Amino acid sequence: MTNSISRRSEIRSNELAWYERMLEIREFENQVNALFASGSIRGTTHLCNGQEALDIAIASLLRNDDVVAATYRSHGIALALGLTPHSVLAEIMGKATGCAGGVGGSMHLCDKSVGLLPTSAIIGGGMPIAAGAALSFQIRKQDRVALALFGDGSTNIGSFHESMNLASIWKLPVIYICDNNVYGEYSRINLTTPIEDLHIRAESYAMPHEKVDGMSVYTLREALERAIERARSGGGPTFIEAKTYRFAGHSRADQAPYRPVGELESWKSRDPILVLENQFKESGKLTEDSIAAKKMETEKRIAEIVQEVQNDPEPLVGDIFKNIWAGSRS
Amino acid sequence: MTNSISRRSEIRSNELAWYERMLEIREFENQVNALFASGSIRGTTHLCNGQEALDIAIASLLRNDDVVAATYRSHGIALALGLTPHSVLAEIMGKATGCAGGVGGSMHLCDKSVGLLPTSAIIGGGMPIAAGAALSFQIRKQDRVALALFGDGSTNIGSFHESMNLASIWKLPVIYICDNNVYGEYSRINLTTPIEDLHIRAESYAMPHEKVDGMSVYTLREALERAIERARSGGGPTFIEAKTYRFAGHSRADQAPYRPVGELESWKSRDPILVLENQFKESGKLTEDSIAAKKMETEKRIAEIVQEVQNDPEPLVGDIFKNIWAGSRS
Amino acid sequence: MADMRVRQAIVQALSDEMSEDPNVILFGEDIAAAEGPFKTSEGLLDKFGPERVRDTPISEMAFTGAAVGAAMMGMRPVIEIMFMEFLGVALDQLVTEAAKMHYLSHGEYSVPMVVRASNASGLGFGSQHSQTLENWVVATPGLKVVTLSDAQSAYSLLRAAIREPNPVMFLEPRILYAERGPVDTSIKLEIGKARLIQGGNDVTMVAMGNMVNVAKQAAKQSSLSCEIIDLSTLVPWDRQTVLASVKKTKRLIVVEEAPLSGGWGSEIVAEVTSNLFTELIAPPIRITTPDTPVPFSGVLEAKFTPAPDDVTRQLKYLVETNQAPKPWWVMAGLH
Amino acid sequence: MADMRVRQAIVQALSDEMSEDPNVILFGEDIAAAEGPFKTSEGLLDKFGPERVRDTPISEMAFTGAAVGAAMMGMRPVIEIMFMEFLGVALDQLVTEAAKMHYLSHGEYSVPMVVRASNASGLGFGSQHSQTLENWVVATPGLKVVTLSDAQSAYSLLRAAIREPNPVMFLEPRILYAERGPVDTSIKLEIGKARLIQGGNDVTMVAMGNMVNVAKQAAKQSSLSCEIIDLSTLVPWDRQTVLASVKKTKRLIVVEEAPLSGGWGSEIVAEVTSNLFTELIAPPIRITTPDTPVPFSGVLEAKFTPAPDDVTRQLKYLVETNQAPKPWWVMAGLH
Ligand SMILES: Cc1ncc(C[n+]2csc(CCOP(=O)(O)OP(=O)(O)O)c2C)c(N)n1
Ligand SMILES: Cc1ncc(C[n+]2csc(CCOP(=O)(O)OP(=O)(O)O)c2C)c(N)n1
Ligand SMILES: [Mg+2]
Ligand SMILES: [Mg+2]
Repeated sequence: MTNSISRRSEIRSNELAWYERMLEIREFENQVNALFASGSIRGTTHLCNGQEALDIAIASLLRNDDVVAATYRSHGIALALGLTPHSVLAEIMGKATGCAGGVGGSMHLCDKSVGLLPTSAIIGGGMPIAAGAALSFQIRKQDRVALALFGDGSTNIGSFHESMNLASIWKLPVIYICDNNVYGEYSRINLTTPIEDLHIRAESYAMPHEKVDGMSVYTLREALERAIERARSGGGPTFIEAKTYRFAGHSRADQAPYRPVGELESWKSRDPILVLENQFKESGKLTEDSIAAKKMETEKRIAEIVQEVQNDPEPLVGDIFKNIWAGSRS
Repeated sequence: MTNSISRRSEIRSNELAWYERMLEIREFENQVNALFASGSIRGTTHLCNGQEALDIAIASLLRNDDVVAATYRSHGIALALGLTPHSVLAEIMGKATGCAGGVGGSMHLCDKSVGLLPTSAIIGGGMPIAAGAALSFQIRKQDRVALALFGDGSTNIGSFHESMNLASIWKLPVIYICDNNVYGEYSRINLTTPIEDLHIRAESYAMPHEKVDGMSVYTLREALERAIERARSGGGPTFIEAKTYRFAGHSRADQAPYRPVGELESWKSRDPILVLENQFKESGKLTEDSIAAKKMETEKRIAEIVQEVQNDPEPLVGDIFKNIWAGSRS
Repeated sequence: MADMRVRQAIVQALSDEMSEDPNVILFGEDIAAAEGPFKTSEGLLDKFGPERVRDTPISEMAFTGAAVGAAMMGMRPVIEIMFMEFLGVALDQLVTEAAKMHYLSHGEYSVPMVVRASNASGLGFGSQHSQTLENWVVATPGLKVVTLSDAQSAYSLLRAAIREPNPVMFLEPRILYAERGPVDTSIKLEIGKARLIQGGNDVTMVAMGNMVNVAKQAAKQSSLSCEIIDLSTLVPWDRQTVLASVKKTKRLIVVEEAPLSGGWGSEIVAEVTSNLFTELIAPPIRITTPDTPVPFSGVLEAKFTPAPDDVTRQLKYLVETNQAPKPWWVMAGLH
Repeated sequence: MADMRVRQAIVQALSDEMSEDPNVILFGEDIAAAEGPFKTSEGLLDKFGPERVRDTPISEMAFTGAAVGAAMMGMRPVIEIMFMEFLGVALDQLVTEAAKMHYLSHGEYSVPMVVRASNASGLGFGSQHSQTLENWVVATPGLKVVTLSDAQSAYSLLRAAIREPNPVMFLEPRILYAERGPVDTSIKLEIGKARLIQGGNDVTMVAMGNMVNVAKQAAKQSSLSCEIIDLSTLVPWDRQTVLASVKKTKRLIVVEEAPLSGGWGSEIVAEVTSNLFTELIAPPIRITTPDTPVPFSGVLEAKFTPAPDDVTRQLKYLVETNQAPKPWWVMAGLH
């Protein structure tokens, strides 16, 4: 049976699954985009096209008992960590079958079984929460790791500063990862932030840091392995800046008119899926044929899931009153 | 007549006044301490003994149309900027004659005529306010400067990070000065902050920064002059870390049992009053006799002021309802 | 008199104030080059230039505080908090600094700033982007709180807020941005004055924001004669208008989008009761949202706010029985 | 049964919970080595060690958020916000994250954390360190709000708060820390249950925090038979107890330290009125602080909160006339 945990195992044990999962995420986002455009999804969505490598690298390395605090832009990390496309799409469409029963929506995904904390729609929201999870691991002498994922623009929020400092002074097993996709909403990072390499901000906290190519799963894994090893062995937190690019607009219908001419195209030439594809082609893991087959399989599978989810039940109106108070029945 | 503005002129025009004002501040704080101990002052007080040099350096350089956003630990900067000991003590004692009419207290001093914004009792409170004042100077093309003063522990609050970044990206004429007196409340800075030189945090904002001996008026003035010149000429913000030491406890009756043995004594050998005294003795500006006379004069004057203020009227109970809404009579 | 969308009325108000007063400046996240996430500053960067219309980093505490400082120097900053929830990272500057600045400076400084924030539910933004959150900014002497309910009030109240010498929290129910309505730019509305939406004799309905529309529809589909008051300013609210109305109708219903527990409506009910106890012929009641987070699902969100039908039912029950009905969600069988 | 100061009762409650449950941890500014700015963690670092009792940097957002994360992993963090105002830089984590976590995780995670904060006036800490600020944390489904009023409730309610599976805002009126009272450590108090302080027939007085004491003194010096209820839990408040009492006395007075406009008392008045309209023989009233910042001066601060005399006067007026008196500050000629 396919569930979050089995999907998580897959990606930890099988390199080809990285590629397949990246295709899945890409196709998933494309379908979300189409569904939003056609009015089948309400509210907002934030796509991760172009940023799949990091999600895959993380999921391929973390254990199920590690935890991830991510953001509104989390379809990718959710799928990578193992959530089924069905449960994620259902949540995005507000269905009873969604991972949060439809009360969360695109910005609020969650699955305790694979350590995905409810994603936060507040910039900086997850950063101290990750530190707190790490604190509990430290106190209980567990070798678990907490990871916070956020964007470039989010390094300007107070919570970033406070959380990094706290994590460092307490030597917490937490990894802060900035997915630098060049934009915060409609603002290019250089318009809001006077430095180019954001990872140097870790110097303010005497925290180890590095910058890494965000388009390459293998390179990302190397950096992550160092950080995870450091965290598990009591060496404290790490800050990683992954240089990547957001192929889609910020949210909803944004067409990103603010991009300099040629920027998108130039980054697309390093599409993380392409990068991995080429590596696998070289090593013989993939052929043109198997690639085409996988792409077709993925499209078909996601199309079916879209169908299924559309037919899924809506939540019951009484669900409004559920899960507000822990430990109470109502 | 002695008022804030004339006292401010004095300190801008006359080097001996620096010394006299430092004596005044020190004696003022000693009396505040005694008054608090005897129950004549309620609430809380935060003394600045040991940190007078910075207050004097700032007041000796800023113009009256510049502004200062400071903290609960502001008796010194208030007196340095020109507020009369009478109006400051009266405020601390909650008298109608206080600079805020007695509704503010020790943590809330203010005098618009010399640019002292209401001091904030919230860590980080004044930092963005200074940026905002600077923004208005920039937009109006005035060559005025805003200055934010805060402690070492305050560099861990989110507002610090956000304000520094904003000031830098907008190139605002603002100067951030950290009075690193080694402690935030009862915690030595190294217990809460994993770096020793706090000024390097400015690197995160591509902001010019320097560290400076906080015990020497002359050295402080040099650093400040560079920063002020930069700000006035459109060069943007500067971050200065002044290394100093808090001779008194944090607040109220704190006896600072947490100090390492010998630390206080070692810093006291570089008492900023002593440092300036020695410089003036060398240059012949002061003699043992004139020093003794000045000290006596100061003690006598402050003692008289204490008497006066104790006899000053309390606010009228109706004052509770005053100055809540701007532009309305009530 | 033009027909405008609410968001256009906001742009117009900003533009008119900026034209008349060079001290008015705007900043916030993506309000300049991108013209605002909800297009509430369309054209303003072009018209007034990058000194006066600025994009900020994602730093609500810093830019809210910057507005405080600029206002103290005599500017009239209008800042945008994209979703009211984001004040949760910056409330300090508004409540603990701005609102107390005049008081703590013994009247020397004032803080003529406006914090615009979109709020409330209805568009599927989920639990962290859909609350009304008036409670964060009430009980704060020195701070005024205003809510628009249509294009005219968007225009006229925003202009008044910008001219106000005190800090103003200006709430904009997001769901109304796209709504159209007539705007007469010569109409002045006052901060602190409620708007009489329609006269009536059976009951006084007090509402704010989008609930004004719900109240109107509910009244329309009922056979009762309802007096509807758009409170407009929550702090300080217009006791005089509300009390005069209830004195006449002898019944009060507050229709509000905040949760039952802790919502602002209780304040209206409490004051009216204390003052008009013997004149009331029915218990004053509140029709609110339930004590739950705002759900995302469209099906659930539609049931989360009281619909006109729900209000009509409550209205009818109250007037017919002169007794308080059960909450609408109980009447509707949701809970 | 020992006599303790309120702050000692807090220490005792923390200590007892920490002894019984290794998941209970404490952090905040200067709560470990210095034992707390108000000595509310005296001896706990020595007893439980530096892993479980920690000093934090001056970073309220980070350490409040860290409590959320630790609680989600099954710890029971109790953090200290030295002055309630400091939540203004960290409110987001409590209201927008912690309170919604159970809901947004479809019930998978819960957040058993306690945020202790000192609040209220009376000690000369000035406008930015003396507010009650309950309004910041009401209207937040998922978050409970509790206030202690004496040593016993400090002890028993704090223990209950730590055992609560939901996030709890635990308010400690600073002026009570030094007050002494008997503490029976075997007494259990429940979150959500009001405490009957004394029975009476003429009027029900509902209060919280230090106003419970003011109500008691006022009742004592009046000749009336007053039933006094310490609400204890503001969210969710004990409707049953309050309604039953008012049903009996037919009159309600809320005594509260929050400002008249926007204070929590209006909620009690509104609910009582809606439910017991025909049984009330006098308008329910609130005795609050005026709509002003908290002044520093001792003379002014003493006049800022209603004194027992003021309350007695209001009480008398209400019961004798069955009409609402003017605010106490008007009666006392202050304004
Ligand atoms: C406190 C807060 N301020 C503003 C926002 C609105 N907002 C949502 S996403 C976003 C941009 C974030 O940019 P970045 O951190 O680079 O992440 P990305 O969206 O590129 O993944 C902003 C400003 C928010 N959600 N929370
Ligand atoms: C937001 C906030 N958190 C905590 C406090 C309590 N507090 C007052 S002074 C202080 C220490 C500040 O240390 P530092 O910045 O070094 O300044 P110093 O007192 O040494 O001048 C703290 C924690 C506060 N006033 N505001
Ligand atoms: Mg980005
Ligand atoms: Mg310090």
